[in-house]
Amino acid sequence: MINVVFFAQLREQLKSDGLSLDIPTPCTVQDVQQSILTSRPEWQDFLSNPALMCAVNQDMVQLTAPVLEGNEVAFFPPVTGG
Amino acid sequence: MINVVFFAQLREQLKSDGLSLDIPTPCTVQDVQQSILTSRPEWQDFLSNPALMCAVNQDMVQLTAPVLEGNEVAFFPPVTGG
Amino acid sequence: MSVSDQHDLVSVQTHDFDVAFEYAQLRADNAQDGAIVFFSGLVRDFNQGQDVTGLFLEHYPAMTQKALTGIVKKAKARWPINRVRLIHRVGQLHLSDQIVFVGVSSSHREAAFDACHFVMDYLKKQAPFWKKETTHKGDNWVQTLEKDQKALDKWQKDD
Amino acid sequence: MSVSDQHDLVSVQTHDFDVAFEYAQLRADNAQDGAIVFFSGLVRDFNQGQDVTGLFLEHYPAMTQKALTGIVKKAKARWPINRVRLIHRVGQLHLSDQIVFVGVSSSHREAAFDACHFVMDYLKKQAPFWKKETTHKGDNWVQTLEKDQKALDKWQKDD
Repeated sequence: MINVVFFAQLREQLKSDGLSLDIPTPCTVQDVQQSILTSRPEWQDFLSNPALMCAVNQDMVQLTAPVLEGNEVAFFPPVTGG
Repeated sequence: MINVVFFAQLREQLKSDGLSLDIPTPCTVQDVQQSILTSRPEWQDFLSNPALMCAVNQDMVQLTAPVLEGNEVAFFPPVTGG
Repeated sequence: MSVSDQHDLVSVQTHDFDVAFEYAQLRADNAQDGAIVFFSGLVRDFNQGQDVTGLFLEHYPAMTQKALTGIVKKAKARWPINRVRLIHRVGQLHLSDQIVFVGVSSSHREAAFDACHFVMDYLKKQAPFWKKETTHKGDNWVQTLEKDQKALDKWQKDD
Repeated sequence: MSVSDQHDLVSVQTHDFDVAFEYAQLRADNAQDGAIVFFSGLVRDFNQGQDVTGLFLEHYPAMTQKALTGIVKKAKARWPINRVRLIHRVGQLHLSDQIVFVGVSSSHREAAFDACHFVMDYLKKQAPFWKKETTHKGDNWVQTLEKDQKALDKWQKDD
């Protein structure tokens, strides 16, 4: 199982702050994204937005980054703090 | 008459914080420097130091800058404030 | 965080901060540093074409402290700086409220300026905070700006 | 000085300054500026190879205010900044004492950083102050540093 979390505008668009996903590991962030979209095709427009950023275990990564069993994968819009 | 002032290490080296000078105007800062050295040849080593900065009426200028009657001409070492 | 000095701080908090206190912490018992630079970010009344009345700052709690600490470590590895204090507020903020503070002490003026500027530029692009503005026409999420990416790029040219 | 804002200040003074007060002046009734950057310069214990115990700051009284005001005007002409507060102390100072303060407010983070840095770099090379350090081996005038000229040169490249 891996834990998936969403933030900010994406969280509002999906009306979800996250979910648990049963997916064979190791995989990639992109695999996680595709697996979610298979069960939630209505999220396509929001979760496939190429501007989205992602993190694995609280480190920002690219879509090709590896995901291991038990990891937390986060998807969120470009950050706007400061 | 023009008013000449010295500051910081130069003031200490010359043991003078300034003097009044009767010199035909308009002239240049360099003319002022040379006129002073004519009457005070012992200041040569200090007042001819090419690192010195100069100001006319409180604006930093080059040695070639014009000096008019009544102006204040200042000579001082490179500044070290801040 | 792993820091060289007890006067360092990285804090994500809902409550306000006191710039005078932060400055005192950078300065206390510190005769070696001749330069202190700080940045303070405030909620302003106009942003991206709207009259702003307030701001909600969302963050990714498990990640924010880690991201900010990483940025401070990068700055410390790159410049001869001594103390760094970094505070970012989250939650509901109002007009003119303080949002973020970055304070850096160093024996070198240039290092203090560059490191403080670097921390802000990296924070803007790499720390998981999101601003939702309140305006008279409703709420809207602040969009990222291309100039913030450019601000970051300038530090990479030097690498 | 001819300034756009009553909150601006250029001061040459023997007495100390209060950073919290200066910060408050930059911030008061100012919902338009989202960024405040300040620099504070302090007497440090080590400079140019000597243990420093104190500092005497000489200046050219008729010129200092004029020179500092000119530097602030240059910065205001070059960047979209709003308030500027610049204070430089003169006379006898001791270890860790505050020497100089430059505070800049702007709606733009980059402008606030650059303008504050610019004012310090220009002040270091163009304002008539001279430091005489007190050390256990006697007094000595601080010598100018080549790096300060280089710091100035970087602003001219952009012109």
